Amino acid sequence: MDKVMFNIVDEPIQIEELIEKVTRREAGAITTFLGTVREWTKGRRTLYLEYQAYKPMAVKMLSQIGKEINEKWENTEVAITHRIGRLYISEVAVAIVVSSPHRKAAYEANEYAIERIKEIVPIWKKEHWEDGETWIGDQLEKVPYPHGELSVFAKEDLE
Amino acid sequence: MDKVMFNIVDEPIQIEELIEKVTRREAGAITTFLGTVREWTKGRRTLYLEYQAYKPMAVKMLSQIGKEINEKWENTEVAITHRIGRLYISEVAVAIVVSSPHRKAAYEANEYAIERIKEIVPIWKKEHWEDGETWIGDQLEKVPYPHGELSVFAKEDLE
Amino acid sequence: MITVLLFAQLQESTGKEKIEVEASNISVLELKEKLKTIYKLPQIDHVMTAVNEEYAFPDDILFSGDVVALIPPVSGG
Amino acid sequence: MITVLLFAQLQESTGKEKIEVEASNISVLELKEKLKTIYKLPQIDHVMTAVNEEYAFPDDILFSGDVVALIPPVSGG
Repeated sequence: MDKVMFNIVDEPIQIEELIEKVTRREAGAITTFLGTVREWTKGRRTLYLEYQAYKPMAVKMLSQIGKEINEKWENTEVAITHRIGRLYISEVAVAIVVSSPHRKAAYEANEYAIERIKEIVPIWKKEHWEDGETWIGDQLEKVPYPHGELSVFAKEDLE
Repeated sequence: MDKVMFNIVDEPIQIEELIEKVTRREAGAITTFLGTVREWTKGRRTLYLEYQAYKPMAVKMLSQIGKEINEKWENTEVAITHRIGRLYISEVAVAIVVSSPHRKAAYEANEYAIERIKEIVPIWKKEHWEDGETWIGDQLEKVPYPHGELSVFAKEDLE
Repeated sequence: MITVLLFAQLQESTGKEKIEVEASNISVLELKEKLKTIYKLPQIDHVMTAVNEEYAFPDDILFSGDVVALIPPVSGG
Repeated sequence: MITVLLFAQLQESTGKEKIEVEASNISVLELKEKLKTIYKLPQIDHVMTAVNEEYAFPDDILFSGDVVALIPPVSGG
């Protein structure tokens, strides 16, 4: 396959193009997840976000997630694009598409992908609030590595 | 709202347009489900499908599903388009999009929508196989109304 | 007069999209029995009914002017 | 020489994207202790490490030429 299935970009994500990548004759279901920039979080207003990535490793980790999914759910195809740079309200930060012969796997695998992205992909987001800025993950309310430091290695039984 | 959120069409479904309809500043997650025409089912080859709808009632039932979702999952927005007529392999028959502040609800509500479509929306599909044709639902392997005849009235506790 | 709409396999087996029935004040079940005999539709027992675009119970009463749709097991999606 | 890459809050608090460290044959943990003292980075204890783009254990041994990335808690998605 010479399509780029896992990608970090600094321009708006083209959804239809991404869906195209996983469309195939065996598929009966394609799920898409878009993570968008939300204006309000716990009463605090976001103006924009700034995403930074350790790009080569992020692409590697996205493709590892794809492999994990292929192992867990038979005959799935996955494509993930994460955008970095400055993103304003309602813009798409991440898009995950999964195709599968049957819908159950397409939903489950898609949700698995976003959970794993939040665990192992070296991408960071800085919230620019109306009244300040914070690197997320740096905040007290977020426990670093909720599954323990080793969860980044575990490729199985993580749900 | 004067956008058409629930629709039956006889032309290809425009995914980006549908996503546009549920995009809003409060949303942090948008899930999309596409039901596509699969070539092989249990070793039998499909050439194309023909979908028929009782159109006004189908639109009504889609919008009822939307209401059920709004009641079950707080602050969700739903849009559904079902295509009818002749559809070839890999074409999109149905597209469901759900936006929500948080991702869990967006996944759950989306899956709920496709389950309910298969229960209550008056749309029928005829499989044109390589070696014959069948109206689906007419087949012995499918029990009519798996949840009992009354499930079409039940708006709650169906999962 | 009650209008009956037919879809999918029922439309094919009767060759009709629509049937007009001279009746009023009969139940959904009675209407179905009538159609079953006239049009030889044994499968009608497995078919749901909608009256004026809402799903109906077998005991619901139909009046002249009602639009009844016979809804075989649906298979959208 | 080991190359250390910094991201997010670590990049901001040090003002550097990259640090070259004259060392070889030391563990990941030893490298982190070194950086913690020199660059005043108490938060480094909560930071994961990748070596040549793969997550590494504290006891893994680093050699000259390795590229080490300090990975504070990630927040993509």
